[in-house]
Amino acid sequence: STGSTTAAAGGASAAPSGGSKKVALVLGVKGSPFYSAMACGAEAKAKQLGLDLTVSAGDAFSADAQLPVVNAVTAAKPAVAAVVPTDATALVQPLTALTAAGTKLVTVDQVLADPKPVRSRIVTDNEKGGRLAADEMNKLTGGKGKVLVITQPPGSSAQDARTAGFAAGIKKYPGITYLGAQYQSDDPQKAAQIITSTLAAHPDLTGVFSTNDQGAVGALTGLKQAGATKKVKLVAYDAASAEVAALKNGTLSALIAQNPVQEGEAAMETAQKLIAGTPVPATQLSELVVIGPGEKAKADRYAYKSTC
Amino acid sequence: MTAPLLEARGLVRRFGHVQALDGADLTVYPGEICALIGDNGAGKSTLVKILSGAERPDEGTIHLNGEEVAFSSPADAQRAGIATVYQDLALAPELAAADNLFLGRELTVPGPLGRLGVLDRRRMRRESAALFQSLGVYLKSPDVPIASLSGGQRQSVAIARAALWSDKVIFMDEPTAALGVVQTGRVLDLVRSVRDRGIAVVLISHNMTQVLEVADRVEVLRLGRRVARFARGEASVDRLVTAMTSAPSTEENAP
Amino acid sequence: MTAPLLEARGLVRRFGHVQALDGADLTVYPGEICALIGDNGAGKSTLVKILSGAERPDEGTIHLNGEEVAFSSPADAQRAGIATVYQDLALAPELAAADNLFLGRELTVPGPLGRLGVLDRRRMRRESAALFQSLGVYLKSPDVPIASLSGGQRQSVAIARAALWSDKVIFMDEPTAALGVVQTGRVLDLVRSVRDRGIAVVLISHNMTQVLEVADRVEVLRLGRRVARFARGEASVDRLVTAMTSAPSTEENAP
Amino acid sequence: MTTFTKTDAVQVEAAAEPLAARWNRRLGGGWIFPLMILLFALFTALRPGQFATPFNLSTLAVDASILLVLSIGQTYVIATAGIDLSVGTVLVLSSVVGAKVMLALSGTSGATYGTTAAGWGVIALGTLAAVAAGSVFGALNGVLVACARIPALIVTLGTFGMALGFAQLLSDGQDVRAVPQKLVAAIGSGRLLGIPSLVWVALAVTVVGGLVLHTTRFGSRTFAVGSNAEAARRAGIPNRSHLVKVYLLSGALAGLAGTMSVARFATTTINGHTTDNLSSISAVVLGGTSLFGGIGSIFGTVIGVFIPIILLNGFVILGIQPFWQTVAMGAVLIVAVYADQLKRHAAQRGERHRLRSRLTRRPPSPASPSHHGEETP
Amino acid sequence: MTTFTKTDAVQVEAAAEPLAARWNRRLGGGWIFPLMILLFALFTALRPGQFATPFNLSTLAVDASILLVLSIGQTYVIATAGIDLSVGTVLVLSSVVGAKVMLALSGTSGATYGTTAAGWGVIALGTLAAVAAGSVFGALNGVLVACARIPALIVTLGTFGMALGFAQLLSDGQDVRAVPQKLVAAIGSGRLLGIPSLVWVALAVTVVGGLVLHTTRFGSRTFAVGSNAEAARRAGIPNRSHLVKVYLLSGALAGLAGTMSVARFATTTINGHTTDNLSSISAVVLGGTSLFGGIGSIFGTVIGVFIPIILLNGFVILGIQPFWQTVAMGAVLIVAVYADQLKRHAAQRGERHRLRSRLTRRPPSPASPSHHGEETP
Ligand SMILES: Nc1ncnc2c1ncn2[C@@H]1O[C@H](COP(=O)(O)OP(=O)(O)OP(=O)(O)O)[C@@H](O)[C@H]1O
Ligand SMILES: Nc1ncnc2c1ncn2[C@@H]1O[C@H](COP(=O)(O)OP(=O)(O)OP(=O)(O)O)[C@@H](O)[C@H]1O
Ligand SMILES: [Mg+2]
Ligand SMILES: [Mg+2]
Repeated sequence: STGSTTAAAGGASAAPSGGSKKVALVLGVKGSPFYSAMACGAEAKAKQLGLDLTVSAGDAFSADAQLPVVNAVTAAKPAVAAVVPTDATALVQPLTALTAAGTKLVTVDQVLADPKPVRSRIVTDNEKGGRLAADEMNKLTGGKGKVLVITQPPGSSAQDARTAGFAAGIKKYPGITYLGAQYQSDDPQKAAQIITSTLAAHPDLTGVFSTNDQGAVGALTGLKQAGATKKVKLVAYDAASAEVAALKNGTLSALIAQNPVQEGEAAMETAQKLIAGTPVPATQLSELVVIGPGEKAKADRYAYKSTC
Repeated sequence: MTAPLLEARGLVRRFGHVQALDGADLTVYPGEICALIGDNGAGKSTLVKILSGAERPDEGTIHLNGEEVAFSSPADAQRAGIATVYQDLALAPELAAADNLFLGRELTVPGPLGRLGVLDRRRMRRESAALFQSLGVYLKSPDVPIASLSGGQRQSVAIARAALWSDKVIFMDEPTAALGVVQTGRVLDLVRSVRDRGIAVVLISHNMTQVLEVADRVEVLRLGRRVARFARGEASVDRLVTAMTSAPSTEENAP
Repeated sequence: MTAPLLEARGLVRRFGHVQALDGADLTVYPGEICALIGDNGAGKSTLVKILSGAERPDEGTIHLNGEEVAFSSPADAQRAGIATVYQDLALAPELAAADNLFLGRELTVPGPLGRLGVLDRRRMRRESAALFQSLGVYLKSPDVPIASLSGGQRQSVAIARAALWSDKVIFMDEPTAALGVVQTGRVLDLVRSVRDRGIAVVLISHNMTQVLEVADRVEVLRLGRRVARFARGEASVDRLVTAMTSAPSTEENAP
Repeated sequence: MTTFTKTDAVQVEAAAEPLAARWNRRLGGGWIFPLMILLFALFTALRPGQFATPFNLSTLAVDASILLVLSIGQTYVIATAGIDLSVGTVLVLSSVVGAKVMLALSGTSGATYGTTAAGWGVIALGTLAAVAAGSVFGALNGVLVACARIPALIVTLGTFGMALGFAQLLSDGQDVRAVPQKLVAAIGSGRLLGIPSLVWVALAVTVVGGLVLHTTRFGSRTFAVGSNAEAARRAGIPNRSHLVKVYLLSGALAGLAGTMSVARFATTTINGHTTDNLSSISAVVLGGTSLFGGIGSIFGTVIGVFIPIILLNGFVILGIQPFWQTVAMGAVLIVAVYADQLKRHAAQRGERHRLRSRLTRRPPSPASPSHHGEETP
Repeated sequence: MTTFTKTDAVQVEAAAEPLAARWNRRLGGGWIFPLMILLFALFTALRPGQFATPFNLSTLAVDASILLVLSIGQTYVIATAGIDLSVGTVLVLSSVVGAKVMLALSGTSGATYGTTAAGWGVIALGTLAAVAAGSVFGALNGVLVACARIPALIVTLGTFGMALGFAQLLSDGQDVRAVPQKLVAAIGSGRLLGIPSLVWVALAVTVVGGLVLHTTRFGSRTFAVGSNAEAARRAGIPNRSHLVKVYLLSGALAGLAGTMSVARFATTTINGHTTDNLSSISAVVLGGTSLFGGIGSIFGTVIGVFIPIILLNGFVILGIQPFWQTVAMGAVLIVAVYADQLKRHAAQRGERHRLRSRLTRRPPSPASPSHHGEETP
């Protein structure tokens, strides 16, 4: 299903914010490198475009933490809101309320189950990311051995999609035994513990895929602790500074990187167009790149930064 | 003398390897003040707790009005007309005097709301004020939390509570231990006025002068056993102290 | 009589709108047992707390050996040779008797480790055992937590603690309130043996018989003021009760 | 020995001042209510057209509703001197149970946008299932606290993990996405007389909870058990079963909140609600309920729930950097409790002092003498 | 009136049994140690070649090291009848401060691959900064608890949020880019005499912490303050300043743990550590330290830290479904504390009973009579 197409006409819905340049960006969670980089990109772009941007986020990456924030943004009546919906279903109703109050909605990074209120969505294909990781894993391990996934406890659609994509992708390679997923609830300590424990049980482990940066930091530590950085290939999502560093020194084999800065910038450009009444594309795909072993320059280019 | 109102025979209670009661007996007659004395650790409080349902005996029998009874909870004993003023005062400090008075037997409003448990605070306040008045207890208001009352006032509330819920026996475990002379006098007057209503009072005290002054009869406990009984007039401070402290023997003075 | 050891004059202490002390005086002579009596709420405990540094007076002066002193903490008063057995027993129930005895003044091993605060448990245990022996206190072991001792034993530990740290005055706030006859006797013997070491004891009690038995002198507090003083022999139960309860007047019997 | 005259005794019918004090206690006392008014006034003054709008107010109420239901149960638990760390994950477990039951009963979907066409009967059964699941965990907490006498903090920390684990096991880690359309439309985002349905539910729970706590035998026994459990037992109150009921109530309300959450989000939220326990505890304590039991106020809890929600809302509207919000929230909690303490302290210095020292567990002598002059004739 | 004979008095030098009891208490008593042995034996029996290998054992020790350092501080706090919910976020804040300082001091990078070439001087300064940052928060906790007399649960819940907020503000939500290579190599993954450096650090903290708690004046005063704060004050112990020191200690250890975390993970971990507070509390309580203060054991805490780590490790090795781990962890916590309680109960029924009723806050009469027969002649 595609969202509403171009949006010039959409201004008809009684917009109280006619000439206002107020834009709100609601991130998925406070204090994560990915979203900090997105905020950074958005802020720089907003300044350049002369938009009045406020950034906010909930305490946890979950609908119940984000909802009060979305509601407050609705009350503040910005002209455009760019939101990272933490749950595809749970945020349909509040975001519909947001647009009903006259604010135009752009979703970033994650998607909404019901496209009706969304003027434009900037998406990454997490499942595809998972499949890319599987392919990369196959390449790195030479198509054999045991691989493990480290992810967050289920419930986050992005993480779940990455896991599902990887699980589906890895099936294609009969030489690889998939050990399933273990959960680390954003806790690198636990991730490290899981890796070392798994190595105790499966000394022939050859690959680990982490669906986010916290898991990667923990997995890296666990591998280092076990002296298995050479033997076990680590593929991880995101390009947080620690991951980039690890890629550059070879302890981490490959990264599936998004481009949060670009996503932030795109969100602001879309907002600018919505305010100006210019048409915007219904769907904008943001970049998804695989950074292979030794691609240091590429890694630097895509590293998540909070100053831009 | 009339038939005993309450009679405990051969009560045994062990805590781990401590033998708190070792075949203790107690006899209470209707309408008397019976003093129960004994050294620290003699088992007085344990005996009282068993007779008021707060603890259970390992062995022994309890007869009330000639019938054998077994209390499995304080509520049981209260239903049988027994109430207790515990040594470690059993009041809820944050609740008001009136609420404490009716704790566990709250009055509810009449009708269906009452069946839902809605309290009749007006009536509880009214009744408690009346009770306090009839017992001669002065409280500024029945609404302030117990924690803000003086020791004597708290003791009075505990006694009033016991008087309200008992029609047979009230046990009082050292009710005057921390009270001044005036307050002690008041409490003893309270004890007498309860007795005069026909309720038997078992008074525990370490103050022999007080015991001699107020008790109709004295029972002496030692190492978890009754070792002596004195009728009014038979006892003197020396005899009581000797009974409490000398080597356990068979009972000396049956009244 | 000799010069007073401790003299408090015109002490005033208010709690909110309660006037606990209203110009209270107290005189203590060296080597005597001075009983301080008064009704509940007369201000005895407040007076004691002020004289032992646990509370501060709003007004008034304290002279020790003729010199004015001001205690800003219990440690201050202890340094001046004053120790206290509080009404609400001030012991740590989870600590052993020996640890309680040396609480706040722990003995450390000699040498650099001692400067780091390493405890000399052997010595503390040895010294406390010796102290308990010399005071005639029986404890199965100085190592069991206070919580597992009997009331009389706890009281003894508190008194031993005071005896250990004081060389001038010990205040004892109702030390026998919950004790049996035997234990009370022991505590009073303890009091006398402390006095015989030349330390003055201020004893608070509601038991007039006890006061008459043990005190060399009696001071009476009423509504936060000293209203009477009796020397040994001058006092009788009736005179004491009258002094405690009659309308406040100027002091009657200066000794 | 003086004899006392019976004319001392004066019958005092409901003296005005202590009644005021009692009400003050019921309202949570202290500075919390004024603080909320102040915050409200402040944000209104700064952003009149955005903060104090009907939309935003009703939004605030909806945002508060689920946490409020949890906090009502928590108030009961804390009034018994207990604590319930498991409310958030019990909510999650209950929502999974409820949603699964509704899905199973509504047959093979008919699911568009993840909703089913199930009717009110199915919804009622699902709600029942959710409440039952919550009650089971609540009762487990209660039995372990009351009968096994394990500290409530440990028990509910344990069941916190267990409930989450079961929720994940049951759902296989997948949120249940197809929930009855009627539930979402009528309860989750519907309105009745212009007021959101979720707010009605929370209001009903609050009013009933408040009435029960402050006017019935059950409530008065809850305070009694919290104030002095042994006294309550000796007064014939079935102590343990009362505690079990209180924890069960908290669990059942968490179950109800689970269904509310499903209605609101149109899905279960397995990875959410992890900090609901701390939020509800801080709401209850902000509201003047004593962590040491025996004292509590439902009205206070309501305010305690609203303060952080108003703060967050105001901060987002003002556009204050999110990180500062985290800092401010923590600071407000401390300052509010401190200010509250100061005020109470000033009001009744003596009582407070005694209470506090009791709480800091210097062994007090309850049968011990008057610290109030009232009895001195 | 009987006079008592001085021959009653017997000097008893260190009777054997209570000394054993004291050691039992120091070792955390109870069933925890046997439970750990049992788990160990069980997993070894089930997977001999995988569980009880040198590799896996050293792994377990490294996994425990950071939480152990936090839990040592927590033991002190809980021994004073307090609680510190802020340890995890103070760790995060300290790690950010430390890493920022190290980065700033090591000049314009030299940073290859996320590490800098900074020397030991810089590392020492950074560690100092981290410990200082932790200490500041610890002292803040202490002052608020001891002087403002706000319940520790509220204070540290507040500073929990504040520390996290400051960490995010300082770091802008981005983990610090580069940390000294020497720190990572020598401390984070290095070994000394075959034992990982992190384990040495944790061991040193534990040994010093244990010695201080169990053999020095500071430790004995910590127990005294927890057992009866008013008694401690009246004994001349500067109560408040002692409490401040204890919370400061907990904060400082969280700061040290912050640097350990940077060394181990080669980066700050802003989003991690949110549940460290509950983990450390449950470790301390599992280890036999009383939530009501006055009783505690460092050795017990060590075991309490290891039990969940062994469990998780064993479960992963056995290949048990992850969701069951969450459930089992909660259940073990409850069962272990319960079993512990039972054992102690059986051992000293009387004392336990009295203690417990004191803890459930029936107002006891401390000056009140013998509940032990010992004095009866
Ligand atoms: N901490 C306090 N806060 C408020 N009021 C207090 C406090 N301490 C004492 N008071 C008041 O001071 C008065 C005197 O109390 P105090 O404890 O000194 O009496 P007392 O003579 O020791 O009585 P008792 O014989 O009952 O021990 C009491 O009426 C009480 O109201
Ligand atoms: N809950 C308990 N646990 C263990 N032992 C107990 C318990 N209650 C009483 N005891 C033991 O039973 C014995 C009798 O205690 P009890 O309290 O009945 O004595 P008492 O005569 O009331 O003493 P007092 O005059 O000091 O109040 C004591 O020696 C005590 O050791
Ligand atoms: Mg007794
Ligand atoms: Mg007093």
